[in-house]
Amino acid sequence: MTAPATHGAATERRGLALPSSIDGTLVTLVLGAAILWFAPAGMGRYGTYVLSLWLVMSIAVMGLNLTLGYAGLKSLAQAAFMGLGAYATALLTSKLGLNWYAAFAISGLLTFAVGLVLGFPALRVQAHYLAFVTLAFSTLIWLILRNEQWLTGGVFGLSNIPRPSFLSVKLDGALEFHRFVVVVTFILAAALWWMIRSPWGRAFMALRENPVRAASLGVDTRMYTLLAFAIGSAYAGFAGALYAPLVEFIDPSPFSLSQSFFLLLMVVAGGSGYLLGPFIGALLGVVLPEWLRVVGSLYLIVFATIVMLLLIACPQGVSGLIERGWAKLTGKAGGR
Amino acid sequence: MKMQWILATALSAALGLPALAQDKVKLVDVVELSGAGATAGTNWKNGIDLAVADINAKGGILGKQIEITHYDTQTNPGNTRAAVQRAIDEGTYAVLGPVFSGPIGASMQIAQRAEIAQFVGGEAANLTMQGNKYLFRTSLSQTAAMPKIAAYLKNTVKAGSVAVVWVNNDFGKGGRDAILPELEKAGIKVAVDVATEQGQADFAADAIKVKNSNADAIFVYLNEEESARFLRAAKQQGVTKPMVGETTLLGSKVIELAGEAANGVKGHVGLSIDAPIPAFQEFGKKFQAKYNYVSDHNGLKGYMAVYMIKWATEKQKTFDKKGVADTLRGATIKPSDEPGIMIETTIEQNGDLDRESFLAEVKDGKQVITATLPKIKP
Amino acid sequence: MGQVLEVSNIHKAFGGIKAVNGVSFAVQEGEILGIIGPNGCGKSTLFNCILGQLEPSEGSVKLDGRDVTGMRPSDLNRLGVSRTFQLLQVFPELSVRENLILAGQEHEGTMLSRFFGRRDAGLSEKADTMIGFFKLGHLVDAKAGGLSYGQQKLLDAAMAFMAGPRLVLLDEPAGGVNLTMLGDLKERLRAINAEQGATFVVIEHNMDFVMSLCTRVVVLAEGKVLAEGTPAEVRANPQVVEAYLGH
Amino acid sequence: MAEFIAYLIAGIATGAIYALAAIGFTLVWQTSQTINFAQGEFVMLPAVLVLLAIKLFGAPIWLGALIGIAAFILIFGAGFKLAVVDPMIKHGVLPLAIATMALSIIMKEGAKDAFSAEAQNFPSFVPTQTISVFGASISLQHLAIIIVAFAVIGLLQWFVGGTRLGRQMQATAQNPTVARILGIPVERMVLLTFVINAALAVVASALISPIYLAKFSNGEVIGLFAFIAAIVGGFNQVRGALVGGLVVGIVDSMAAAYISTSYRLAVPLVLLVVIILLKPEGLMGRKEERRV
Repeated sequence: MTAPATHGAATERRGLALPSSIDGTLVTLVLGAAILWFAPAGMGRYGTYVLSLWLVMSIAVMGLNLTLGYAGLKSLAQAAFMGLGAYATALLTSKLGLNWYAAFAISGLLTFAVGLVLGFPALRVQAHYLAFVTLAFSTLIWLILRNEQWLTGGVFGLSNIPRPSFLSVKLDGALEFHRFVVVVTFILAAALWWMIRSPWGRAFMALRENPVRAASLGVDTRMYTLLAFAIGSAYAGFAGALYAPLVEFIDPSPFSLSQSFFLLLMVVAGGSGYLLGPFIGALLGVVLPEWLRVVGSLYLIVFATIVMLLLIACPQGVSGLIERGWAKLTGKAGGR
Repeated sequence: MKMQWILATALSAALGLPALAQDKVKLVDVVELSGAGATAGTNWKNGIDLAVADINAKGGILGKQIEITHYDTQTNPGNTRAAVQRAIDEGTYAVLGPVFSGPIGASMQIAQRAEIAQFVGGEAANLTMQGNKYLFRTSLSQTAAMPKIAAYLKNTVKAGSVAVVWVNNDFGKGGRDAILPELEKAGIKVAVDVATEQGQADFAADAIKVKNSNADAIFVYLNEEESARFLRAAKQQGVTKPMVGETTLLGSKVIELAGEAANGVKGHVGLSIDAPIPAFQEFGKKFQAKYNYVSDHNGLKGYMAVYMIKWATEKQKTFDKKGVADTLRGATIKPSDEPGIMIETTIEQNGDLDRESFLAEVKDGKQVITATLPKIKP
Repeated sequence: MGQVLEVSNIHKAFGGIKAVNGVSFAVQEGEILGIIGPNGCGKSTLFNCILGQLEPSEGSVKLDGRDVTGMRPSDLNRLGVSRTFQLLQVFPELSVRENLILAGQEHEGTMLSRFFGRRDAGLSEKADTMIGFFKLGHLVDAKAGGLSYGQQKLLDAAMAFMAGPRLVLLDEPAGGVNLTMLGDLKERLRAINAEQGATFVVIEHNMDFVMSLCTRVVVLAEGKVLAEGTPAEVRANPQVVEAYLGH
Repeated sequence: MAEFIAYLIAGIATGAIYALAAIGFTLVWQTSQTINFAQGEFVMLPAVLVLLAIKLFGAPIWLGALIGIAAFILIFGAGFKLAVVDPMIKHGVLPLAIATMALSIIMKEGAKDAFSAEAQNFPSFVPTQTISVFGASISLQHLAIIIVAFAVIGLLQWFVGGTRLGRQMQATAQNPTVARILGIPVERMVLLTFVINAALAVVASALISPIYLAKFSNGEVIGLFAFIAAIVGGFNQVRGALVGGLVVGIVDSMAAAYISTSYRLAVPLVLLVVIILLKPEGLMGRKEERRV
């Protein structure tokens, strides 16, 4: 499908020195956005909601993919960052009456800044200390969301979160808002696509493969690591800013530590280090329960088992599997 | 539209379900089957299944068999909201569930907008204060129960000060917020206010804190296993003051888990399979036989919810969705009219319930009803 | 001829073991200095102390007279100090050209220009030239991980030169390379030394390689400098012969 | 003062539980440089398996215990190492750490679906009486946990430092490559570590479950606190688990006593962050040099 383009074809075409050269990933993004624009026809409000939720989760997973898949850092606070974004947006739009677009930007900036503050001391020590610090952070945020009832509504949550409008078009309906989500997701994915193809992306990949060597070539590993983590966190903030108006209600439960674990599993399932991996990962995480209605709550076991098997057989996730399949089909020496 | 039809047919064919929608009435239960609410949700679901089996065996509602579907919310408010939407999209006759108050708060506007009755297991006070005409409780609300507790503490236990131990989730926080003003009204001092975590394993420090407060009594408002852990820890720390609770603390699960430490616990019970009403006890036996464990009050709530729908439908003699809510508001259902309701229940205009309740005590590992409290508005 | 690098009295201990015990030497502009010594004499630790990978317990490192002791490797690199590692260190998932662009991209522009600017940072041509220089022209678009060991070694060296460094520290460049490749490598290094006036420090086991390439040699033993001089002088030093060359 | 001692003793008793669970973190870390995110579930599951064996086969308690324990050590000691760690470790430690997250979900949900969503009683091997220490009461169960935690750490220290097998294990943990050159059967040593980890989880489970009850979700809380304990004490030292466990237990107890109870959970977490800022290797840990 698309994965080979991210690594194989795109890499090879770079020699043409066309900065805006179009590659398979971008084509897939454009096509995907077009399909999703029309997809909800005849799906009903619920089906549309699930599609939108999938995209929103994909944004959070995309951010984590940058942190984990490209920079090789374990962040256990992606759901907490998403919570920060969701609560910031909900409070700013419903209590202060701020425009959603401003709230969206503030959510992203806030989570970016918090990411920097959090990452700096942790990454000073050793990469895996980021996991420890984010674990603590994740639980602390959850506690604040739950305890500060005057601000966050505590365990009872916040309701009546308004949906944005575009120009003068109200986006209150499920379909209208879904299309809005499609556009925002596309913009965020395209921005990430650009970044990954820029020298930054090369530095991120160097960081993951061999940080010591990268540093000896002048790559400011601390700066890039911090950036990857902070941008990844900002994507969670953006996802939160969409999540709040999508559900129109938030409480602390979807932003707990176990949700952060779940997001990590989605990254790995989809294929960490592949630009389109997050969409596949979030599809497995969000839509799988719908497909597995028959087995009821067993879906969690099914999902976790899929991730385990993938990790054993193909650590590059579903994207890696597709890449291998593609290589087989085209007869190229594929796989790693 | 046609597309949907084909999909639905294909889906039901694939699942091996008979697609004879005409002589069936569709009910969707949206409930916590995984996540933090799994215990309560599973009881609720089993209670519903039991009721549906009973009703279908006796010919259904107005001759139609009930087709029940359960959707797992994962105890996630967002999912709950979506699942309620889905149930309505799929044409459910009424919405059953959920049980936890947070998810109820998140999803109730959806059913309200669609003018479909929603039967919930939540007890939080604020649910019925929002003017939602389509929301119905299946048990007493905390606002109804807490004055009874306060009166009990004042008149029977004769406590001048009380330690309040609560679990910091929507259930516990709601209960705590409801009891504090009642205690104040009754002139009872709060000696210490102890918040605990859902899923907390260790209660030693909390028990010491309660002991050191020298309160005359301890009001315990926790979920099942946390109740049991607290009772054990309190016993171990030598807490001797009376433990007073609401329904959960006197439930069979807590008694089973806490063992000896549960003896002497007293309080108010809304619904209980141990209540001195034959229908409750019979339900308890049926439930035990089918699911091989003892039902808690959530099982009873789920069971009665289905019978509330049945009663309303038979009363209005038609499957009018909006009519269910209209018929139920202000109605009083008597067991003589509908045995499945088990106990005379009045449904108030805001969806609250009024019925008899009980004072109970745990003696020798058994819940013993010591008094029956009349309805608030008899 | 100025002094590029001055290393004074470097000490480094791991737990109780003194790996480097007071080493001093200087590197003159344009020279190729060899550092030799038996296994475990502290050569690699010394390198890592000079290059900021390890913090020395004592002593200082000066680059062009400026104190750079304990400076981070990336900053040092941007001041013009480049290195290779004892074990192979290329980026296997990137193509040969990408490896070289990476080696150069952080030396030009700003973080912003690296984000918004050209995706090859304008380095494609320079990378291709470097690839040609190291005779890897036919492998430009191949993934580095797929190259033979010797080819990767050449790429590794090419990356060290990509940004036009003042000083290059090579950690066992000849290790595991076959004879033909070895000749290539030596020839390339000499050429760069001659054409660009780059200065080298080489740690090496392979005596022939060091003696034929270097203009000056420092001999380490047990964490200390044992001898220093031209290849001929070192070869004639009885202490060195006993400690190292003798067996 | 009496009040303080009561909290202190309660904290030590709880801390010993965390210590017992945290040992596994340090063992797995030393042999595979991996955080085992399923450690809490490792402690939760043996008790559930024992109860399940009793329920399924109608076996008496001793037989149930035997079946449950044997099954657990086999599957989650040896099996975990062979089926999860071995195939994955060649891809690096990151996939392995994430695999343990998936494993924790499988264990948790599996226990729920195969056994019960509700908490169950677990028989105690220790009498449930309470004794009085300095005016504070402590149960024999807690006392047993404290003794076992100290004994296990002591035994492990002796085993690692005083026996041939233990020294081989230690050498493997420090540098597998060198150990292999020295002729140590590295694979078998790593396997041994994992079996010891599983056996310790069984001991912890048997001691903890009578107090905390057997429930599928117990691993979340135990795992979190054990994890904090391991970081605070020092990940690369077995005795770090003991110190970390006790410190976290006492701090938690004091937090419940003297700080807002709704922020009680925050206190150990803040401690964790402070430790990372001031002494990243942990209270008892060895400093790990950056190596090239």
